[in-house]
Amino acid sequence: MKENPYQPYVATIEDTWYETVGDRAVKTFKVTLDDPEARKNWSHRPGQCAMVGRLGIGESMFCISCSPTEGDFLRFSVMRAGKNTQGLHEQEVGDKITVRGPYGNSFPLEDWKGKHILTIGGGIGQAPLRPIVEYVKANLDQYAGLTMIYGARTSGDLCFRNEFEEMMKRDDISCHLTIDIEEEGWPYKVGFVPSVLMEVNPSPENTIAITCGPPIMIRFVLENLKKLNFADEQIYTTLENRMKCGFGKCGRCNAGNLYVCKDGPVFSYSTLKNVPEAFA
Amino acid sequence: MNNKPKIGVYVCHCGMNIAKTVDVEAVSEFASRLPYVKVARNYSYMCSDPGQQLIKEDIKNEGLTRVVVASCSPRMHENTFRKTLAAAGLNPYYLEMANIREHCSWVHENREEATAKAKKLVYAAVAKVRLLEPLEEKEVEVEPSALIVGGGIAGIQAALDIAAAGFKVYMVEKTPSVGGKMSQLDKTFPTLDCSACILTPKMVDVASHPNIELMTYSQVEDITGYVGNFNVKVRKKARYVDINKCTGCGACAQECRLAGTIPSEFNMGLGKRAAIYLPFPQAVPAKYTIDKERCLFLTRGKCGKGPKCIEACAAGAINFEQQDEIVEFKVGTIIIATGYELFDPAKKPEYGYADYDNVITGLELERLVAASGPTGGEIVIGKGEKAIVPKEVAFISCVGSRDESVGKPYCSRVCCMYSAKLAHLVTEKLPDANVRIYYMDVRAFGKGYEEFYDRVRREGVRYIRGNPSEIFKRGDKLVIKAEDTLAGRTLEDEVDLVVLATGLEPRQDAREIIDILKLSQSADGFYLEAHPKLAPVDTATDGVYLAGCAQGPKDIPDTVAQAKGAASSALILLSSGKVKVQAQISNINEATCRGCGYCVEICPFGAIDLVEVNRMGNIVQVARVNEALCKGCGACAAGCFSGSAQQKSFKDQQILPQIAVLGAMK
Amino acid sequence: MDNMKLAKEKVGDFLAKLGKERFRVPQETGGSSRFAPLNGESSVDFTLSNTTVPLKSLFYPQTETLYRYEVGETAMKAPGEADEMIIMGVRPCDAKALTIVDRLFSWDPKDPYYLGRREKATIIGLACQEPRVNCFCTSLGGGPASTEGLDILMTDLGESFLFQPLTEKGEKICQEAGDVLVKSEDSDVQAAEKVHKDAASKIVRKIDSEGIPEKLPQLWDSQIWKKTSEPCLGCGACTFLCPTCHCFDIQDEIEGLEGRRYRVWDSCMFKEYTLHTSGHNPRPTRRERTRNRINHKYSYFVDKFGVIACVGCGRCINLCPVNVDILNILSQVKEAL
Amino acid sequence: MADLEKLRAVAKETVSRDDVKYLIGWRQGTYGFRVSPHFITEPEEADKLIFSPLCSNNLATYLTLVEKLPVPRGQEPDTRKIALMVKGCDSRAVVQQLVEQGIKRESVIIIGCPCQGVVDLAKVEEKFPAVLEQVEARWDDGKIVFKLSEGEKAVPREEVLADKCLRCRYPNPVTADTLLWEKVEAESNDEYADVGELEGKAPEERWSFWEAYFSSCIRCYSCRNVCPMCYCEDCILDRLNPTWVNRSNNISENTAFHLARAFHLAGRCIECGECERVCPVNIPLMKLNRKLTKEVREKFEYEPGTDPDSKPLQASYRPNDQENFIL
Amino acid sequence: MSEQFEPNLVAFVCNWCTYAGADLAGTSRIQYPPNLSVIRVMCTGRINPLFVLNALQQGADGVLVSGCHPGDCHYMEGNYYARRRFTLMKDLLEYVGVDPKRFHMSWVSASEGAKWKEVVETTVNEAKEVGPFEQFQRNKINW
Ligand SMILES: Cc1cc2nc3c(=O)[nH]c(=O)nc-3n(C[C@H](O)[C@H](O)[C@H](O)COP(=O)(O)OP(=O)(O)OC[C@H]3O[C@@H](n4cnc5c(N)ncnc54)[C@H](O)[C@@H]3O)c2cc1C
Ligand SMILES: Cc1cc2nc3c(=O)[nH]c(=O)nc-3n(C[C@H](O)[C@H](O)[C@H](O)COP(=O)(O)OP(=O)(O)OC[C@H]3O[C@@H](n4cnc5c(N)ncnc54)[C@H](O)[C@@H]3O)c2cc1C
Ligand code: SF4
Ligand code: SF4
Ligand code: SF4
Ligand code: SF4
Ligand code: SF4
Ligand code: SF4
Repeated sequence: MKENPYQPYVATIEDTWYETVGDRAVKTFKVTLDDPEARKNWSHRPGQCAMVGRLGIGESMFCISCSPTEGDFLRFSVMRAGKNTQGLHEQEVGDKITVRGPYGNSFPLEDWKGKHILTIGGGIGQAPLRPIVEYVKANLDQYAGLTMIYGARTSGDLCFRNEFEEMMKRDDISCHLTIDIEEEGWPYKVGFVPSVLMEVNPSPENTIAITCGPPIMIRFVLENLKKLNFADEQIYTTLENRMKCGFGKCGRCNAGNLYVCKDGPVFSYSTLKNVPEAFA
Repeated sequence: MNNKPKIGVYVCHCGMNIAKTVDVEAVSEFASRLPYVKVARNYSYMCSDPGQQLIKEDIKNEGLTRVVVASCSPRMHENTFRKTLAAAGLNPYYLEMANIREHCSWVHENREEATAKAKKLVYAAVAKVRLLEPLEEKEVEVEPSALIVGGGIAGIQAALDIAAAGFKVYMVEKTPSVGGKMSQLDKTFPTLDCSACILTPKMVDVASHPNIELMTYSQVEDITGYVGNFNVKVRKKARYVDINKCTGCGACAQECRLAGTIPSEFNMGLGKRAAIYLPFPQAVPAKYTIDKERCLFLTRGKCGKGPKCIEACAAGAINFEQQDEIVEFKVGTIIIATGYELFDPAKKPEYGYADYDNVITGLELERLVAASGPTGGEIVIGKGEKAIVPKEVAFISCVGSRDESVGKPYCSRVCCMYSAKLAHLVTEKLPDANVRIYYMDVRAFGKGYEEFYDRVRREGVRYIRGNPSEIFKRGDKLVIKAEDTLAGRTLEDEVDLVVLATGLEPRQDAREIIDILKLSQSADGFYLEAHPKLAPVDTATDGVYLAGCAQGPKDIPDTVAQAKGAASSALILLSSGKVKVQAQISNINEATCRGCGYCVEICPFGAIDLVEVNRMGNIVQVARVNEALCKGCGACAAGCFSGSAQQKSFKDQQILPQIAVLGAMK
Repeated sequence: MDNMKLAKEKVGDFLAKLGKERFRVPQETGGSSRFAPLNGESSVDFTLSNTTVPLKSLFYPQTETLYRYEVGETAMKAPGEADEMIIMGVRPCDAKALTIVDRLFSWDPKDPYYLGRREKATIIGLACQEPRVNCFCTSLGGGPASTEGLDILMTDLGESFLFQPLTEKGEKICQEAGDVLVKSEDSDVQAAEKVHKDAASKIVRKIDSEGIPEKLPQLWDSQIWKKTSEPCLGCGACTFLCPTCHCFDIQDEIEGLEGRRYRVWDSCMFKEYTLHTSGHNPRPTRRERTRNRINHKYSYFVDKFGVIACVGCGRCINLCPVNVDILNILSQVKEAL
Repeated sequence: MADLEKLRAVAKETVSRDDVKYLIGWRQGTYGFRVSPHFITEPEEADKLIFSPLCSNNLATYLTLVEKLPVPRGQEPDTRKIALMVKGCDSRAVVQQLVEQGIKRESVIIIGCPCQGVVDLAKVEEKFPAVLEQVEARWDDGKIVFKLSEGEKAVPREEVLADKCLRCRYPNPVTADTLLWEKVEAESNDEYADVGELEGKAPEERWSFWEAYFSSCIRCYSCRNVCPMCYCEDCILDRLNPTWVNRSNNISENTAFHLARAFHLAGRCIECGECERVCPVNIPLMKLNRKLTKEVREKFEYEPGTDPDSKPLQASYRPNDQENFIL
Repeated sequence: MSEQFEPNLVAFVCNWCTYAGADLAGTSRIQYPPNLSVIRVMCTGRINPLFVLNALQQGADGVLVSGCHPGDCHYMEGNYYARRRFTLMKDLLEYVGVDPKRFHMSWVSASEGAKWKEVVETTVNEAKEVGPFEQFQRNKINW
């Protein structure tokens, strides 16, 4: 990290594409840091975030949606929501953006070795889960298995669809795609993520479940995981409270006495269930 | 999707018109370095075919998504270039023009200064164009029918014209009969045709025309919608007479216990009628109506042993159970022809109208001289023994016209002439009578009017210039105190009859229509036309037109001319069958709207309404724009404190960057 | 080092000797007071009680440029080094507050802007003589003559000020001042102690903070929050002017061809503070926000940094327009089971 | 006058109604001369209600300050009425809110308290500094009587009343469902002397006057939040897209903030003085607001909050509005 | 000091009258100083008075608002609203000490090319008289 933690690195967009379209389109950016020294020193772990911005517009927090196992670049999947994200969406290959980080803790993937990994994502909430998937995929021999459940409102709202379809062809990964309502030509599941979870009916045995998505989805997924007899310690999620600095100064990201930027964003349910504000 | 905008900037030489004063080369070079600009070119005539071709090619080859043309005024060529964009498959509203000719090269001489300013204007256009949004040009279908409110001569004429063109017309008349004021007149100036003779056939046509649905004794309750698609709600008031059964024989009225006791409106209270009545013999439809304010049965629940009218009516048309009926229908256009009212002379107590029976108004005299009137055309004042035939008759003009003291600064345009007409009729009927007219000026501007005025003077009517200051009684006579300003003396004039030429004023109930249609009033209170010269029959609301005295005082020829104008405007709309809706209209962000209703009040076109919406389970009030009514003035946007109302293509977020550029570039 | 004394008529000399431009003193502008550079010839008015805007604004200004850039370029230029400051007339509670905020800003990673200024500042405190009604510093380990965070403690002895240097920085100032300062007598120190004691005895509002940090989390759903927050306006008066509040927002701003990214005070009492872009707000009403303000000061901060983030200056009580009174809330917390 | 028993009785009766959500009045504050808005839902809470010369808060603010939580699906929103105690000036706020359709008349119950003027805390606290015990106050024949621990102290009203009250022309509620006691007489007139004084100065002096204040503003938004007429869900002055005023605190942004705020209140400010009262850095905001109220009254003969049937000033016009400044 | 101060002025004008009037000045080759640049909106009713504040903040030394004469508004009422709004904004600016020479409003119809020139000249000359605007311009702030 830089000496002045507020000063970002300059990065160049190598590639960019739309994951989804519409008002709240999601655009993915693949970027590399300009400074070779910085590139060398940069290291992030799945689950961490970075502050990404455009000079003159502002910066916002995004999770780094790629795993370090993928290469010497960073990926962000940005949903258009307001001023900053709109500014980012305007950027194209070759354009410069600012990046600072990485921030926060990460998924304890080392500790999970030997376990079955189950990710349950909804909408843009798949972004923080993607690095886990990539990481586990790259080290599949070290894990007991990988199951993914991912859903969105419509097929147009699904991020990373191609990647999923690739994975669905593999028999060493179990992958379930779902959308909320029936659509013509949709070959996969239909229904809300929590119900698909019940349908998939994963065994809690030696499994870690990680979920991320809209608050309401998380609430029901947690309920259902309990029904499936997952212990609190087996369940992980990431919080996305509003942040400005990313390193514990600006104040706003706390959920109770937890600073999401430093203590999180990854939390086990056994921690969060005692924090009244966590699911507010 | 908001990809990075790719802007093309095209600087026009306009031959030497621009290039002579502005260094177009430098401007396009400058533009090429501006943010988001992909290409910047200059060319001799951008509006020429090859010029436009240049833009089209760049849109295709360079993938431009926005275009700035720096050339002449957008008032000149905005449409040209919009079409260029459209032809190349780009939304036409992705265009912004920088006016470097009219606002720059033609008004500045110094090349350096002009070039600097041109750069500034181009930069401002670039700053804005980046944020423009695609807009859609919509068309709406027009319902092939018209509503006409008011069945005076104006409404009648308009209805007949539209019906003749083959469109359906709904005519709504408040009173039991069509005809309006004209039906009360005896003869009409300047040709002295008998009013009833020329009007009655038209009234009958209205009632019998297959395309016209006549609703008398009816009132418009509500109108919603917009040009081409108005939804109209009309209340047909209960007449307590089934008009399908009533034969108009009048037996009922003869039997009515109140027969001959109720002052007749038509006869200005000079004659009497029954509680069940036909306003006048030629009324259309010739159907009786029960006056529910007066009818004993309806007011007290009892009429002797039973309503006599019921017994009298052989057709069994009387039905005391009848209720108001609401009918709804759709029309594409509306003509307002609700006419006028007369100034109440009691507001000028010095003329003694309220005190003396022999001070009357012009319209009352019309009834007195009319053969069909209460006196059978005899000019007599008072009744029975006391009745006299006046010998000394004075007219006073401009009563309630051109008079600031009663808030009527305008000229009523008909009083001079109807005074002359009535004076003529008096001398005709009472050859011995001495008739004089007190006047301010005589306005005889119409075709044949000056001639008519001359004729009346030749017939011995005396014109005295001066406004009477007072009228009082001395014995049997009325004394008019006045100053003859031409002779320069004051006089006291003893007369038998004073006729006040009362002015025309807006109807008391004019607000009803204003509230329903959000029409505007001009300072005098009459409905306001869209433009006094160029759009005299139009209103601010598209598809709504004005005819007759509803728009302002006028005589019958003008009324009819305007009615035909309104009918023709309505017909243009009806026969084209489609109407274009503005694209650069306003829109409200319902998420931030605070429901204060400012925009609703402000909108000159009544295009905004407050509606209740569900905001996460809570019911809140927000404003909503009716796209077909909005004309894109943007007044709501500037008046909205919360910034929720925004005009497309002129949004705050599009204008602020322009300001930033113009402010920063010194 | 010995205690020193500054005769009141020599205050001007003292300032001149050390260099006027280095000084920051309490000053009134408009209708309020804050620490600001000495302006021109004006001398210092030490009779002002605690400034409206707390001392923190010198170290952590309301608006602070993080770095500048030229529009379209990527080079970022952080502002230069902080100026040296001698801040004179600081009330002990404000100085103590700095020591609290220090913990946050030196939490890893360190905040270079704040700490840069901290390093270069010397703080000369002034013991309070007339505490205000809502002062309750003594309840939180402070006091009218508390020395925490000060380099020198100054006490008004009538004709002169007693200077008690507390740190190396403080001693250095005394040395630099040379003979403008004179050695104090033992009696002066005794007189000062009396002043301190008298002042402490004038503090009437009190709260026993014992147990509050532990208790607060248990009162999460208590009616206290609803009741005490009902009148709250959701403004920033209590937080902006609290010497220990430190939340900020980061924004970009462009003027002409120059741009900057800056931070600017933000308040947890604003509804936008935690508003998610989705429209979801984890603290949707003033109830949650009031609860967070108290919890943050009296519980979360204690968890993280071991101290209560309040020094009892009473500003939030004085300045709240609708009488949301932190002591009242705290005493309700104490009383609740 | 100020019959507390009646006030409490009416309040009790009102909150007992099924169609009333809560009632807002005043209660003694936690110390000294302070008073706090009092929200009551239970009849017994009415015993704490007061009405005294200390009750400056304009409670009409709370009609528009409610933060509406999402209503869970299947549940009905709570549409019960809110009951509100109002002084003359406060009632003008309610009327102006009605004029702007910000609230619906049938959704509020207005309990009117004819008022003889409330104190300016700064004036009082200067006279009686450092008072911790809760002080009660009452009106007494041109004087304000404070009940201090050392006994009652009567002070002539001119010495302690808020400036707005010394020139108040609407001491009686303009609209009310219940009037608690007889009306009081209004001051004769308001000549806008304070505004006139500043107008009389040279432009540079005027600017340096305002510059000092504007630059000391901390943008805490207290003034805006307390204002009963500033009820935008999303005020443009702290919106970022588009940005009208940057977040940064300096003379440029602060001035823009103040002028825009004042302008948004032109023809709407009902002169309750709350903005000035709440400002923690004592910016004389009424001097700014009143300039516009004065112009609005003189040029457009409009007085906000006095006529529920009027059209808002900035949403109406007269064809003959004066225009002598137009080229 | 040979360099004379050249003020930078921003004008907001309506499409139908003043913009057209300015166009007419152009077609008539009426010459006027180049210090003022125009932002076109459809109607004076669209001009948010806060634009004036913003222009002053962003670097304008003076601002002009111009539209149709009363009664001539293409949208009938827009200029009446504008007149009210700017009456108030003008008073407000003057009251806080912004020189009234920095803000003007005018009625210039589509046929008044010559009047447009006069208005521009007045606006420019008065801004010259009072010099650069510094009171609350953004770039006067030391970041
Ligand atoms: C840990 C974490 C991870 C995230 N990961 C992702 C991800 O992978 N993909 C993704 O799409 N999104 C992610 N988000 C969400 C993302 O940060 C927001 O969508 C983004 O900040 C929206 O910025 P905006 O400027 O577009 O929105 P706006 O809501 O327009 O906000 C505009 C700017 O103003 C600020 N702002 C607005 N009002 C206020 C106020 N009152 N006070 C202070 N500041 C204000 C905002 O913070 C922002 O800087 C993540 C968020 C967090 C915290
Ligand atoms: C004394 C006098 C003498 C005149 N003499 C002459 C003359 O000799 N020659 C001449 O050219 N002109 C003369 N005029 C002028 C002439 O009367 C008018 O030009 C003409 O009547 C205008 O017709 P109109 O249809 O516009 O209005 P009106 O005749 O007033 O008709 C309006 C109709 O609309 C109806 N109406 C009103 N409101 C509603 C509503 N809300 N809903 C439904 N229906 C409604 C009314 O009941 C009425 O039937 C004279 C006027 C007066 C007063
Ligand atoms: S003026 Fe603005 S806030 Fe008010 S109702 Fe209209 S759109 Fe909504
Ligand atoms: S507690 Fe008081 S000062 Fe703080 S936000 Fe609420 S109203 Fe403002
Ligand atoms: S919380 Fe209140 S009393 Fe405590 S330090 Fe902050 S302002 Fe002072
Ligand atoms: S209350 Fe005072 S300090 Fe706060 S924003 Fe308003 S004027 Fe500024
Ligand atoms: S601006 Fe101030 S005085 Fe006017 S209504 Fe709002 S709070 Fe009251
Ligand atoms: S200042 Fe204006 S935008 Fe902000 S809340 Fe008040 S009225 Fe609304």
